[in-house]
Amino acid sequence: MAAPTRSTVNGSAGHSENPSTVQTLTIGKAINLGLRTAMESDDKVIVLGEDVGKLGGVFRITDGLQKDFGEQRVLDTPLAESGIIGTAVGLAVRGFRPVCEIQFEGFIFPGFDQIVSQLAKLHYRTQGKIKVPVVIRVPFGGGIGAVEHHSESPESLFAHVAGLKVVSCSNPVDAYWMIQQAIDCDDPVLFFEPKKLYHMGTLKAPVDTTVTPTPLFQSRLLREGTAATLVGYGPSVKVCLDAANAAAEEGTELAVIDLRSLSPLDLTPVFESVRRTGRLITVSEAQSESSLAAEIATRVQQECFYSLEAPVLRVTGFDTPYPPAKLEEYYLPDLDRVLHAVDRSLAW
Amino acid sequence: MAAPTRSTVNGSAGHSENPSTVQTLTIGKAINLGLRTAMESDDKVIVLGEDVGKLGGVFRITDGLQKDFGEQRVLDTPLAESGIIGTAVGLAVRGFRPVCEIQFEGFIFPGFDQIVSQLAKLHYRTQGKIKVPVVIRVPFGGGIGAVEHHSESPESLFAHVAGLKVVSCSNPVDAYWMIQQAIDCDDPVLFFEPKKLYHMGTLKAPVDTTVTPTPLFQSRLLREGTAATLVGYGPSVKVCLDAANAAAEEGTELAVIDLRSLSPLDLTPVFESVRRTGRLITVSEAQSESSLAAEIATRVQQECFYSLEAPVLRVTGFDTPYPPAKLEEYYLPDLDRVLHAVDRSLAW
Amino acid sequence: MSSPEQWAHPEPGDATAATAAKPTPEQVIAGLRATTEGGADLTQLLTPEGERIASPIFDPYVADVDAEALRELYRDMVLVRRADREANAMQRQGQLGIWVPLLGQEAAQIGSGRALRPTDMAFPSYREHGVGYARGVDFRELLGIFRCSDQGGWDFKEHGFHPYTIVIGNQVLNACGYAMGQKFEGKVGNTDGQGNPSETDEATIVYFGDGATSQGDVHEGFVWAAVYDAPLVFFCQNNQWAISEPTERQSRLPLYQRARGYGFPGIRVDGNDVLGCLAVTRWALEVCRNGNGPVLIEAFTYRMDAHTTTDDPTRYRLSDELEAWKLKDPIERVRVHLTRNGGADAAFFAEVDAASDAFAAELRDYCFNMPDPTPERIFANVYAEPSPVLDAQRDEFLAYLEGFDGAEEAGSEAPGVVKAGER
Amino acid sequence: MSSPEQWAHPEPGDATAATAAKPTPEQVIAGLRATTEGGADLTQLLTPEGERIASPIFDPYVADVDAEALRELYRDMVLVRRADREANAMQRQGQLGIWVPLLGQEAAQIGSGRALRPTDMAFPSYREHGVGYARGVDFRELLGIFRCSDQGGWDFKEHGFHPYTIVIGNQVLNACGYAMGQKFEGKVGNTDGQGNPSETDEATIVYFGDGATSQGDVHEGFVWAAVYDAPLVFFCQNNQWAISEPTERQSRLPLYQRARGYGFPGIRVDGNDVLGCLAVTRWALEVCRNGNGPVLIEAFTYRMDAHTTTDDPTRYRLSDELEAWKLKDPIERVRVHLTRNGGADAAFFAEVDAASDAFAAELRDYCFNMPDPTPERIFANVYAEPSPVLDAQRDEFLAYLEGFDGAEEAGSEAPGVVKAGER
Ligand SMILES: Cc1ncc(C[n+]2csc(CCOP(=O)(O)OP(=O)(O)O)c2C)c(N)n1
Ligand SMILES: Cc1ncc(C[n+]2csc(CCOP(=O)(O)OP(=O)(O)O)c2C)c(N)n1
Ligand SMILES: [Mg+2]
Ligand SMILES: [Mg+2]
Repeated sequence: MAAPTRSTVNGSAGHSENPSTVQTLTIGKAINLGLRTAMESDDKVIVLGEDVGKLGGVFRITDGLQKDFGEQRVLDTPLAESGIIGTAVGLAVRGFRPVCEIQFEGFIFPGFDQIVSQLAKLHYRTQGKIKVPVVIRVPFGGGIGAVEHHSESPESLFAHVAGLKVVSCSNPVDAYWMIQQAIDCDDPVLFFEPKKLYHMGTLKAPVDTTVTPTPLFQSRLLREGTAATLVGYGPSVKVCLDAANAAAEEGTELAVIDLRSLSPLDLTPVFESVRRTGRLITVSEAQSESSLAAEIATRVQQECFYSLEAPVLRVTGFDTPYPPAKLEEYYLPDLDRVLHAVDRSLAW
Repeated sequence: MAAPTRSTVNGSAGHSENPSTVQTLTIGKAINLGLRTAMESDDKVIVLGEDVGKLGGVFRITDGLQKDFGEQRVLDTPLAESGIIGTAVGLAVRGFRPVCEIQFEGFIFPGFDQIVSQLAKLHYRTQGKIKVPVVIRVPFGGGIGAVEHHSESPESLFAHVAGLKVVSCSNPVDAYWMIQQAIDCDDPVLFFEPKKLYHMGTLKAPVDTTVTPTPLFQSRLLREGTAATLVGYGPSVKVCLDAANAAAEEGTELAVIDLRSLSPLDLTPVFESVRRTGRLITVSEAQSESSLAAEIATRVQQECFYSLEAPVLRVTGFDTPYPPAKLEEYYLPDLDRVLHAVDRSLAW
Repeated sequence: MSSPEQWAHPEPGDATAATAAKPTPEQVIAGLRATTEGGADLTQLLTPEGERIASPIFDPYVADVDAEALRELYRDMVLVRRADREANAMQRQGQLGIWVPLLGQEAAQIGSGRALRPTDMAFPSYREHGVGYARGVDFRELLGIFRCSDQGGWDFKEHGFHPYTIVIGNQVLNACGYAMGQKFEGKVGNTDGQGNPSETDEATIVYFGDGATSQGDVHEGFVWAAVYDAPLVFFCQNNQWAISEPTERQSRLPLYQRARGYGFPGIRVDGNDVLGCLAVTRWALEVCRNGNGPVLIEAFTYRMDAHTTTDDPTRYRLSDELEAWKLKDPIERVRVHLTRNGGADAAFFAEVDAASDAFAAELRDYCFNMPDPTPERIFANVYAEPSPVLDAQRDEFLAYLEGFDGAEEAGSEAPGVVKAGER
Repeated sequence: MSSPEQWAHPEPGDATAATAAKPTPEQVIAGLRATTEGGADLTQLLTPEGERIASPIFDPYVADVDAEALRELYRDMVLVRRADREANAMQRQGQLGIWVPLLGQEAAQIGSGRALRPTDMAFPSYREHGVGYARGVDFRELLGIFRCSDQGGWDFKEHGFHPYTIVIGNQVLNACGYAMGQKFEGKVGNTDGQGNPSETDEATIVYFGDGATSQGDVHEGFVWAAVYDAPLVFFCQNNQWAISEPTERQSRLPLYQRARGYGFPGIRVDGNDVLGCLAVTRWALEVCRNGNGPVLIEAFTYRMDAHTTTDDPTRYRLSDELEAWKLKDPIERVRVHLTRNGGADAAFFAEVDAASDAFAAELRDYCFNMPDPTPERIFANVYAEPSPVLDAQRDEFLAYLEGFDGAEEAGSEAPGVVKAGER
């Protein structure tokens, strides 16, 4: 894949000449295609979760897979998340590459113990004798007008747990490639999907299935800038880009970085950008306290101590439970709050 | 309680004149006495957990309580942590003030879902109509030469979850008071106990049961300093104090703050100290990535941006699972690693 | 091998014959979905045809249910169904974010809900609007959750109706703790002095679905309640589906038989029979109040609508199934029974219909006029006691918001690289 | 009301009598702890007195066990016990951080472990040293965990013996997933062409304790295995105690009866009878290999030592209990049987004793000479694929450590406010 430039804002690399290898897809359809491709190329890849079969999952991300791959490759499981993760671990020990779907991020917690105590530690415990290439797909984030437990952003909890890798996609091209790379990875990967963007037509992008994708654990500079740097992931990338566009109209150039990999962090592009701009704003929907945003800030203040002209600021969800959705427009970081933070940073 | 000064290093306030109200206790015995006192003064306080009855818990912290308060106040529960927390929530809805013991921090995860989805959110969900004054006592930290899951430091995970309060004690006086204050608090409190120090004779201190204790959610300056500030909690406080003592012998005065409250954070003393010293080192056994230590660093770089003469540095456990205990002396922050960080900070 | 019963008992001798003990799909279904009536063990007092079946065991529990009482149960079910349909329609009109219909489960919810004493406590899942109604919760108060204006606003103590729980299974342990508390407070196993059960004894009922039985929390609730003799009725509404998954995905055996492994009674009742549900629940509550520990009730019923308004059941189930269940409608059988036995006349039915229309209109009116919460609500009641950090966050955000108002009011530009609100 | 059986069946009629269905403590104990032999349903082939009891069902499963085979089982048990005692002693001497004794559970572990084929997989908890031994794991390799030098070093694939799992119940789901994998790969329910069960069919066995049965994960394992017909033997060693809690704290009913609620066989075997454990486990594995799904075995045994070397059982149990169980020692009954039936002579027993001494000496020697891991190990294998962040952390730390070496070697002062290592 060509080095990313401003023209690849949505992660779409230069198009291939062969139109049959290019499909214009939403994020949701891109993940679906990525799953299908992975299942076709390795029959050890199996999909399991609640309602992933006939229904195709409540978001239809696994649509059509059971029909084509059968009930032993796409499992409608009993309703219990510890069971989903715990059996996936055992299947991985047996040599499978299970892809679990958690219906909504708020329902991952019954499986938290298996994730922390087994999935994250088996490889370390056995000094590499057991690999657990399990992918856990987690639709996350808010903005869909839902009831409790359907709009949260728990990714920081997983980033804090050693032994897990955590990624998030923000556009169809990444969605298509990253899910396959996650399945290919010999480590357990938490794969956070921006559910609000699944079927957003305006984010549709041409996905070329023949190019060489960016490595999974690399972040990506989407936009150069001089005034300040914005860093986001998943649904926040769009917010950052919108803010940067708005600022650009006023003549303020903001750099935007899509983190993509939340653990391990690839902050090199962030450091480089901050050294130029002197200012950083992290954007995420998650609560701020003891979060990934704090990790980024801490490492940036350490690496770029003499470059910073203002403290790293965070624009996040508040340190409250996710509120009733009628209030989510206030709760979720938006263009205004990001720009407000930019103002504060510039005025420091 | 008098404002803490250097003479109250271990949290012990000036002694009362009446010797019968003063007992010299280890941290373990102080918690035991605090529990007993709370149970005596409110018969809605009940203790539940695995082996807390006849055995008195594997660390003997509940020793003698079942004998004196009976099997309906001190419950040897079935072996299931979701059950312990989930029933405690229901007992609290009924009007009880349950104190749960989790045997070792590594076994809290089967109960994580109940903590995150019910315990933390019921008050918010019902706009205050339901209070859940549940205390979860968690022996945490390493240094006891144990097998896996018995030496971890998961406190950051709870600090990240809105709706929970998180505290940790580092000395017998705090242990005695803080457990009672936690039980008294109408919010759910995660109470992290430094298991390595439970029975450490050298930490014994006179506990005066008649003084007015420091409020639960306040941090405490243990030692003034000019060169740099150290902040720790639980088992790390001792490490910080040892480091400060060693440094003092060389003429370097390090300030030491016992955080005590991990959520909500009371960073006022930290900000004040950093404004004087210009340098901060956080010390904790937990993994660093997306941790409480990062939260402290982030907020300090924001509040004290112009005072900092070096970036905030963290001395923590590494971003790995807890290693085989033969290696824990390397894994755990110690005096040398703290002083090494001080050196780095001073040399910045 | 006619019944899945055999799996409940070790039959070592069979094992040598390959797959001898392996159920065929038909056997699984025979046990789980059973006959159209729910299998041989089904307790039923009122058939789909409106016939009253005598039950020596359970008749005493509904001896007081005369025609008037039955009319009230009928009215409850009609009102609740009407409200449910109205809410469903309002969701379609964008007035609610989502709706979780109870259609088809009226008898299970009204029968069990009406069996409770005011001092009892009910822990619902998220579909128990009928139980809430029976507990005296204003149906309108249930709407806030689904309008996404609140997360459950009713007074749980006044009504003995705990907030909804969305994470599958969690409430079972919470209910168990509550029931343990009732026991610890001495509220079970008492007599009134004349040797009769005490009027002040209490019990708890907890609702969950067929899918929920797979969750660890439900199991732990069974373990705890059994060990502590908690006065807890486990009320499982087996509506045959957990979103798109039929009960076969959760169990080989009928769900009420789960109780066998724990050592407390498990019973299957026709969940579309309001009288049966009332009787069986009253019995179970009595077992609990008497100090005999928990009981599991499986109410064999059917989810006649989608899982929620966002669900599309045509993707996973056939319409025959729905048609078959329509013949077992919970309301219709009571209407037939009342009519045939002279328990009610046309005027009564007309009156109930009118009342339910009025009820729906009120609901509609309330919903359309429901005020949105204000941003302060985001920060309110996160804690019972103050959190200075959060308070600061709130103050900062509210000040930020005020900046917009000010900017708009004054017509002046908000400061910054882009004007606030300009997007 | 002589048996707790009744709780497994709803008896609505009884409910009106207050507390009628409530078990007395004696009844609970009768069911759970049962007679000295474990209750009426106990399967036993060899009595504590060394008598061989005929069992039409299970005899075929041990038809091949002649005197020589029995001597080997005896030898296994003696060696394993000797190793266990040696490890216990080494813990007392500070050579191990902790030890988890298996004393008293030799028959359950050797009997079940020897029932497995090399291609089967066993998922232990943390006390299954005897199973590990039977699976061909060098006993010395088990010591690293307890010396805290490693977290389980053996080759799980070669031995068909998964690493230990310490978080109670977790391994049950992991084992279930593994067994599902065996099934998905077509390794169950095959015949060899002549209609005989195939030699290549596989099964999985998972070990857990009485206390573990309360955990949600164990329940979910039961649900999953039943629904997927997973070839999984649930082997519950009921050693009567979960640290300080007796089985009554976990269940009203005997644990093997848990299976009833899920629809697969549950059976209680005398866990101190190596022949019985071998036979029952072979049967259960066969059920699984044939594609009939899971089986639950409760091996009724006794933890004759403390929970671990840090535990003090005198705080919670009476020594009578231990004395009573000593009469049912798993090794002694085989010795008596072999002696009475001419299956072994004094020379054999002397030879086994000598072999076990040698085995213990080897263990001791190995343990005393076990090298400590190096600091690199902290960072190794956290991930299968590289993590640059962690690599940097490692490099920085190792460089820091080298600073010490350098300082010491050169005799020069380490830089800084306090000399490194000076405390
Ligand atoms: C722990 C958890 N996992 C997943 C979900 C998503 N979910 C909501 S309802 C449902 C199906 C529930 O089925 P059942 O228990 O039969 O109850 P019903 O909806 O049929 O009343 C699922 C999977 C959830 N709410 N909680
Ligand atoms: C989830 C979890 N909670 C608590 C513990 C601490 N613990 C270790 S062993 C044990 C008792 C286990 O009893 P049982 O299942 O009967 O097995 P046994 O030790 O008797 O073999 C407990 C509570 C743990 N390891 N894991
Ligand atoms: Mg259902
Ligand atoms: Mg045990």
